[in-house]
Amino acid sequence: MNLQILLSIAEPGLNHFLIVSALLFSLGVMAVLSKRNVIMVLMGVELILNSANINLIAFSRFTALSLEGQMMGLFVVILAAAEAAVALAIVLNIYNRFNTINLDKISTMKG
Amino acid sequence: MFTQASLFILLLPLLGFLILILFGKRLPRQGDWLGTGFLGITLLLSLWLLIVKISSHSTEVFSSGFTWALIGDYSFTLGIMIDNLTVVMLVVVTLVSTLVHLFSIAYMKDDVRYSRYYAYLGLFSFSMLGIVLTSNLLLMYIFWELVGISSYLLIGHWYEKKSASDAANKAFIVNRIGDFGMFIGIMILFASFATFSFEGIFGALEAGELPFGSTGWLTAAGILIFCGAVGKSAQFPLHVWLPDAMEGPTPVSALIHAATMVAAGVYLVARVFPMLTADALLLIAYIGAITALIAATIAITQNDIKKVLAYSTVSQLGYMIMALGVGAWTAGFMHLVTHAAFKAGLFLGAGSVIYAMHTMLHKRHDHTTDAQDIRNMGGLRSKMPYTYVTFLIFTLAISGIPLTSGFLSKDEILAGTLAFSTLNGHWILPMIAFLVAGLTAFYMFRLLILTFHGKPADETGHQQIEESPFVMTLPLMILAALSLFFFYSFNPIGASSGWFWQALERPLSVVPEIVQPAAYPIFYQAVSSVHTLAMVLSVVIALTGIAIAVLMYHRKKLDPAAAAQKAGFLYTGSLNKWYFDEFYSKVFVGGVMAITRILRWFDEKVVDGIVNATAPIARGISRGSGWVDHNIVDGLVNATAAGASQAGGLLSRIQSGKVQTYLVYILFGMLLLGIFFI
Amino acid sequence: MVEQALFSLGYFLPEIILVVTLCVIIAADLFTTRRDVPGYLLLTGLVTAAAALVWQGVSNEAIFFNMIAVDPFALFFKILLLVTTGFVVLFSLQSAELKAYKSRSGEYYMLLTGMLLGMFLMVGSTHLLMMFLALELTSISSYVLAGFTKNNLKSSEASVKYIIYGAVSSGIMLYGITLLIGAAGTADIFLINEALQAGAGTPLLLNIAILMILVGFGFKIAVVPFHFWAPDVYEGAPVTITAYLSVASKMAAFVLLIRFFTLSFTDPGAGFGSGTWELLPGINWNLLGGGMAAMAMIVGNLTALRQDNIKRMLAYSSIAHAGYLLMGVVILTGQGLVSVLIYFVIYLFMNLGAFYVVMLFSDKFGVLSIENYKGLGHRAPFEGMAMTLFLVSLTGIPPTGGFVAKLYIFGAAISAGWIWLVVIAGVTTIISLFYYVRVVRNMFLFTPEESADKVIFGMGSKIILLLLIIPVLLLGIYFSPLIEWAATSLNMLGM
Amino acid sequence: MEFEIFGFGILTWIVFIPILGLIVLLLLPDKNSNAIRWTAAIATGIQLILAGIIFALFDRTKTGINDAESFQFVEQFSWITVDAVPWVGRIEINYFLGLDGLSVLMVILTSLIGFIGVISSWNIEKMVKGYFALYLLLVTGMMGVFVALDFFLFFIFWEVMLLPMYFLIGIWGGPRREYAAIKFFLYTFVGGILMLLTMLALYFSVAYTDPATGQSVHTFNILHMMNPANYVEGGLLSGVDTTWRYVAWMALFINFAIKIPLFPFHTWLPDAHVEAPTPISVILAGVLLKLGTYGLLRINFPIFPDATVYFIYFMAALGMISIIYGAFCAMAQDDFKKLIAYSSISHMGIVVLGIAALNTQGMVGGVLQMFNHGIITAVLFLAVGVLYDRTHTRGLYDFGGIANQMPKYTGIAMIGMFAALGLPGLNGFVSELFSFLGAFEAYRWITIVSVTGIIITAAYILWTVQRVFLGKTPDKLSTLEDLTPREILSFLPLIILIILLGIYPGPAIELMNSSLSHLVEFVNTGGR
Amino acid sequence: MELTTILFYLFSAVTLGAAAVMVFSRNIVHSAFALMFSLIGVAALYVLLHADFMAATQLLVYVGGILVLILFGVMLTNQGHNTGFRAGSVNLLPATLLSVTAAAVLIYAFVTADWAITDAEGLTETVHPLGMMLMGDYLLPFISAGVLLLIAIIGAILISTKLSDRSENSSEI
Repeated sequence: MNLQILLSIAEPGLNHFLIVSALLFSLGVMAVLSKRNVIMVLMGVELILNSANINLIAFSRFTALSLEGQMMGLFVVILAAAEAAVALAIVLNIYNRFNTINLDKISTMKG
Repeated sequence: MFTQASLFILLLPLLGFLILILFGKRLPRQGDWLGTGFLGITLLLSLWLLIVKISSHSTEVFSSGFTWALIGDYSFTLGIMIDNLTVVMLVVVTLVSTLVHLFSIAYMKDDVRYSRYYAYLGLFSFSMLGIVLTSNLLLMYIFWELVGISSYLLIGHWYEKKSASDAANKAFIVNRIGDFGMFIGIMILFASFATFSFEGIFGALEAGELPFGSTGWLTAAGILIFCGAVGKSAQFPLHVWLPDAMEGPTPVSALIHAATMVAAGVYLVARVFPMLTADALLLIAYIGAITALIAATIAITQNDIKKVLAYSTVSQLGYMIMALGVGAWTAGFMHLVTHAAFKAGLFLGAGSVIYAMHTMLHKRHDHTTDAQDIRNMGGLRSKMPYTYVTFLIFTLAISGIPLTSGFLSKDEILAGTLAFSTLNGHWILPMIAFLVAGLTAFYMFRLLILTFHGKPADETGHQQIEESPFVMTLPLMILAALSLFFFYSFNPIGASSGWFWQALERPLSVVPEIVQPAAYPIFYQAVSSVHTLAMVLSVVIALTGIAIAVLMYHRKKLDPAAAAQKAGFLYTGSLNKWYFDEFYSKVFVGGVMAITRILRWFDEKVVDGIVNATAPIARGISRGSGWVDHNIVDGLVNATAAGASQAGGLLSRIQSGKVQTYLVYILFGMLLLGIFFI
Repeated sequence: MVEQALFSLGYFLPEIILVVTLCVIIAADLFTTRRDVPGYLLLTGLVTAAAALVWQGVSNEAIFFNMIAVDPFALFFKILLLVTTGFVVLFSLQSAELKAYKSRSGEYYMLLTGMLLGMFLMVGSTHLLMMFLALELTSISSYVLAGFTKNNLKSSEASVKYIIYGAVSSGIMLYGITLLIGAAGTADIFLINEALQAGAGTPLLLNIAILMILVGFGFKIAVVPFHFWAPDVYEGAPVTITAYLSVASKMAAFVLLIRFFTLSFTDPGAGFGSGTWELLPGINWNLLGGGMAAMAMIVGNLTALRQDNIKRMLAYSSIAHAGYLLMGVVILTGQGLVSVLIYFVIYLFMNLGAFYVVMLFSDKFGVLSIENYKGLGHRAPFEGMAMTLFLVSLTGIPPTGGFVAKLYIFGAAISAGWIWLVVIAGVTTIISLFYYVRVVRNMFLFTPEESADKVIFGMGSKIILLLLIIPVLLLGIYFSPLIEWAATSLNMLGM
Repeated sequence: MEFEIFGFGILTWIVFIPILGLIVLLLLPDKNSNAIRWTAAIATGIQLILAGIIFALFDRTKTGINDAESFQFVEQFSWITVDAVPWVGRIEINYFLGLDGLSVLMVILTSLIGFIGVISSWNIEKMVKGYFALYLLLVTGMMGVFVALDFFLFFIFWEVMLLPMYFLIGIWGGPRREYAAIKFFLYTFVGGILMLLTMLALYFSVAYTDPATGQSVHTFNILHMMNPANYVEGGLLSGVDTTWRYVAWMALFINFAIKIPLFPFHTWLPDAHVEAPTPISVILAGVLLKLGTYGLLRINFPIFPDATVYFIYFMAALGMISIIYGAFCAMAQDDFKKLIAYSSISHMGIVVLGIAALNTQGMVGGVLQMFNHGIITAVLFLAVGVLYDRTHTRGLYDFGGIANQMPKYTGIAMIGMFAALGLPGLNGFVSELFSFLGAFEAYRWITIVSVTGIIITAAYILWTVQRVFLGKTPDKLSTLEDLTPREILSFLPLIILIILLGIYPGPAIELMNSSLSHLVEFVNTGGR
Repeated sequence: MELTTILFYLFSAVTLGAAAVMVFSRNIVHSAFALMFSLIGVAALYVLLHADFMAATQLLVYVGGILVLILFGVMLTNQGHNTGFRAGSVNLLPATLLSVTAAAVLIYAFVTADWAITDAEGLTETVHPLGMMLMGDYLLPFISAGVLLLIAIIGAILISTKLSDRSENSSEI
């Protein structure tokens, strides 16, 4: 019995991957919420997207979702790339305008 | 025929009013002849009505009416009714009114609003005739108010004087207070019987119906209707307006405040007498007695000739009311009639005196001396013989000296009160009545002596005084004649044998027996038994009063000043009219004004403020108070607005402009949503 | 497989036309320097697409292997989207703000086309991946468009805030989507419905997934508490884009929300429009949605009170309107959804109208602050009256369309028994009066300075305004065709 | 439809004539002020003529209230009809106009006051076109409310009045006009929202069976809402004496109470009156306030007889408070217009008390008081306007002795004042009398307290008369000129009505007698 | 313990550890490199999940593309080795709170969830089926993704390039 539990812990199953993804997600959230630098925030977003992708791939491996999971993962990667491109372009623009990329400095509009 | 004639009588003065108000200024002589002429016609018609009615239709009642409004199942009928009471009153009103019209031709001749004055007199006459002729309470109330408004207009005739417009306001508002009661009384009756007509109400009561099923409400209704009389007839505690009303022209005082309008209250009580319960009547009697006493005590110390007469009027009205209250219905009403003649005469006499004084002072360019103060007169007897003689007759009449009309009626009243006390034990009523009789004789002779006898206050001025013109003395003479006994009864010491007494019998009470006043036969018996006593007593007391006055002011045997000293607070109290005005202005006027101010404050600060509520608070709190100020001025002031925008401010502060903070919010928001709803 | 693809293409004509338009614009941009050519090209594309839509007519098909549905519901919104885009293009052609960037006008209209395409896909998606992709297509275009006037600091700021906020929201949404997919074992929303009926997933997991998905939707429709980006972005973005965001992208997101939630989570056994989300255990989702709607109405309207920048004020107002719309969704009856459809038609005209006048005034007078609107009504009477009409309509006072819109939403909520929500909606409507009327007041209750002359706007702008005014007024007085259209359009594939 | 002009019924014409005028007016050039004024005058003049025709043709015996058959000049067309589409069911909104004894007097009042308003607007110089355009729109709204029998239509007309009024006060008003305008707007809008919600709740609770198809159809038809048989099973407002019915009654009541205005919803009124230009004050007091009481009678009473009976004591008490409170507040004012504004609160309290009596006398008195008060306050506001035009002040302390300078004016104003005071022979008395008589039967003590209001009224009116007209004329007022013929023209019809109705109210009572008797019976029997 | 298990824990540790370094490092360049390791770790996890094509894509697109972009971004926005490299933190407390909560809730939910596990051991060959799917079921997303990329590229260019003519630049509002 104990051994089985031990084994089930040892044997990387769906939950193992999901837990990794959950942790990665929370790290991403942490980065997004706390880093002042826009690029750091964007990196945090990448972490979140990756964590979602881990979910998808894990589901495709362990559930009936099968290959579809991978398929969707693929699209997510593409999306992430597109988003990153645009985001970085915007960041560059911001840097040119504000001479800073600290998010908390970019707040002329509020209230 | 009767109804047509009386309608004609009613409407003729109205027509006069309309013509004069619209075209008065364009008529020759500003139309005084029109008003006087119309009234003269009504007088003749009334006299004819009186004679025909009393002589050949004495017991009949003529009435006619029309539906004024039809609401649901109720029809509101207005109509007129002619019985003996009506015809007598018609003559009184038209007579006095005609004489006053006549008198005014000279008295008011240079007035700026001469035609307006006549117009208002016409309006007044119309309203007063309406009261007299009406067959129901609603119309009575309508004319009641119209009388009030025409009296308002006449008192305020010289409205440039603040005192005049104040007096007019006071008269109307105090009357409204009385009318308020009357209106409620009418509503009680209408709510119970669904009719306003006297006939209908009395009929229902006779059939045993009661307002809201209780005699208590019946008493209340009676008293409330009596409230109207309290206002109009200047009874305690609403008597305060009448003396002030002397601000109006003197002929007006004669017409309205001596003979007719103030008598309307008495007339009203006489009209509704059948439905008054014993309790109501007792209250009425006491109100009358108190009024008579208070006014008489005030009158003895006044120095303004019109004020003395005004208080005397109040006092005499108290008499009448008291008489009705004790059940001496005929006596009370008779006193109304006799009093109308001699009091109108007194006022017109006073008017004649004032006119003479005024003319004299005007000639001397004296604008400081008061033309109405008896201390400035004296010795006028020689200069104004007609006025003096007539004034003497009136004074004798009001004092109740035999051979005058006043004696006839007053004697019956005194007998009635005495009889009442023997029946019920309310001995205080006859005591007051006799005391007041003495006081009346005293102050009237004081007035007469100070005005016409003795040395003139100002010798040089005295020389220039002239008798008033004939249009002024003629009415005095007519009224003096009417103050003699034979017009009412050929027996100089007993009214009950005269036509008047015969024609006007006390009506039967229609209220349930347990609350009925003493029945007429019982009462009559009691009166007969005390009649002689009362007569003797009254003459003795009157003569005593006269004697004291003569001793004090003519022979100077007694020093009025010393007497005043001795009387102490009684004197100062009397001089200051027992401080009624002061009390009212402090308590009621002040109270109302205070409520008014409080409510205004309440309205602007609290009611509006609840809505505007947080505006000032918000101003204090707000970080950007400039903003709030600005917007308060600009219009977003409203309460909710300030509160809401305060909330909006808080919310917009959350909007920090920092995108990561927003992200924190949304995640927290999500978390909270989750926690909250799971 | 090929047959299916070919079959699908037949139903995909409008989208194809849009793609072609997009390519033509890119090409044209290379060959011409005239700035308005791309705009007219886009207009042509829109008209052609509309024609294609009409030619296709009403159908009820799933195409591209159940990725996307072509149904009356989608058709309804595609038409609205085309109309909206048409107006926005017309605005853009006139905008002085955009004139400064004329060398980029090709990109501008191209991105607009891309956004429209994204929204076309959004309104039909029946597959989670497709949904997400369409959402992103729209978003990425709008991120760029928000920062289009890049010389304007506010515009740049808006775009960075927008993309950060958007990226995070969509990231969270994506995570939620993966969880849902994992639990259900499929990404097709019909199959998800079946799987949920079969009892897949635990309540906790599902609820977390939905909450996370809701973040994405909430972001797009700008509803509390996911609305924070909206004021800043609306203020910073060019007016035309603000107008577009506040109408079109909100609309598309609502459609997606409605389709996704109703198709995935209502129990077909209980019947559509039964007012309950049968397949979502654990959380009272109606109540949650109602709470969000209420908060949106309260927060949006209250915060709008304090705004001085008119674009920002309209941003908050659109948050509030999202609340009213969400109210129609969460009561989940057919009637509620029909009301949402009606609301959108009217909202489109009145909101676009308001933004158009804002644009005109900002171009002509250089004012965006409500304070500076003083006396403008006297200087530009027609535009001022038009603005008044739009604002009155946004408040919901008859006889304008806004009233009919509110009437239907409120009516649906009352008939579904959501009295408390309606009461909140009523109270907040009253609050909204303040800030709308404040603009009117500044325009008309102040007289302009002596030196200020009347300003004549071009005939073109008057015609555009009339095109917006007429529906707003007409729909306030006569609206039965609208109702019929909306009611017949509430016909989703698989419902 | 007994009377048609070009295929439209007389009511359509009377409602939309101002809109026609508005269109004509918009086509006129801005500069041509006189043409604009004449257009407005002609439009409202035609309205007045139509009102005269209505008065002549109106059948006094028909009851109306809840019976479609006995309404007169009925026009009923389907307006918004959506047939059996999915989800929303059948929708039917009718263009349904009609007159009964309750509304006919109000229609006459509106056209009269509307016309007089134009006459007294003649000297408006600022943005003439905008002014008259808004004015005509306002008149349409008011007229529409009085003739609409479909709740939806009623509501539309009700709200149509908001914006014109806002602008008329806000642009042409006094110094604090913005504040007053927004306050008016806000209060009325709050009421409007309450009414909207209630209207919707009613809509979903009421369905009548269409005789043609046998279908059960939800409806906005006010008459259908009065029939208890039409309430659907399980509807929010179905049943009798339910909490929701009370809530709905209350919501409507608050809406109407704001318009009336009853204490404590009255605070918009003094501000609005003081700031509004004279003709608008006239409209506001003359017609707009009546919409409140009219609404109570048209909607609250017959649709919710149970709740009406339940709350009636409360309503009477509010009427009483308004009477006394308004009178006291009026007494405290030293601004002439504000004084009249508060007196309106007091007088409208009498209306509420009268109709709360739930008997015919009270009801007739109340409705008559609506009419009479409309006329009397119109006179009073016009009177204030005349003085304000000449002296640019409204402070009671600034006047005095006007009677010497302006005798015609004084005469006319005094008639108005005395009518307000309830002097017999003038119309105010008649309606107050009937209101109180009716109320006394129902509420003894409340009425007794209320009647004290007439004493206070007498006090403040006389005090005002004294301040303004009596006394010595101060020097600064010695150059005042008496009324111009145009001003006299605007006063004259009102004064004549004041006197005529004061002497013989029969013609007015006749118009509404049978309707109101029926209404009373209808409410007292719980709508059965 | 099998090899896969060991590898799983190893790669997980690498992924999460590198991610943690990325998050908590104050040097943005360090962070960027940490991110690279993390992404590589994820790719390795994909391999463990038999998703070789995905792993390759991950490496190519993420490590080869996105990361380079990010590094460019870092370089372009930080001229010189000034303090700008030190990226400060904001909202530390709420961020920690929220991320810990997120992790805890998610893990709890995962552990308690009952997944319908169907072990697809046989899933070895992925490239071909994925390609087929791309041309079949996922045709529309495929096309859409193409448009998306086009838009993104044009958008990125639009935003990042300077405006050409001077007149436009001067119209700064």
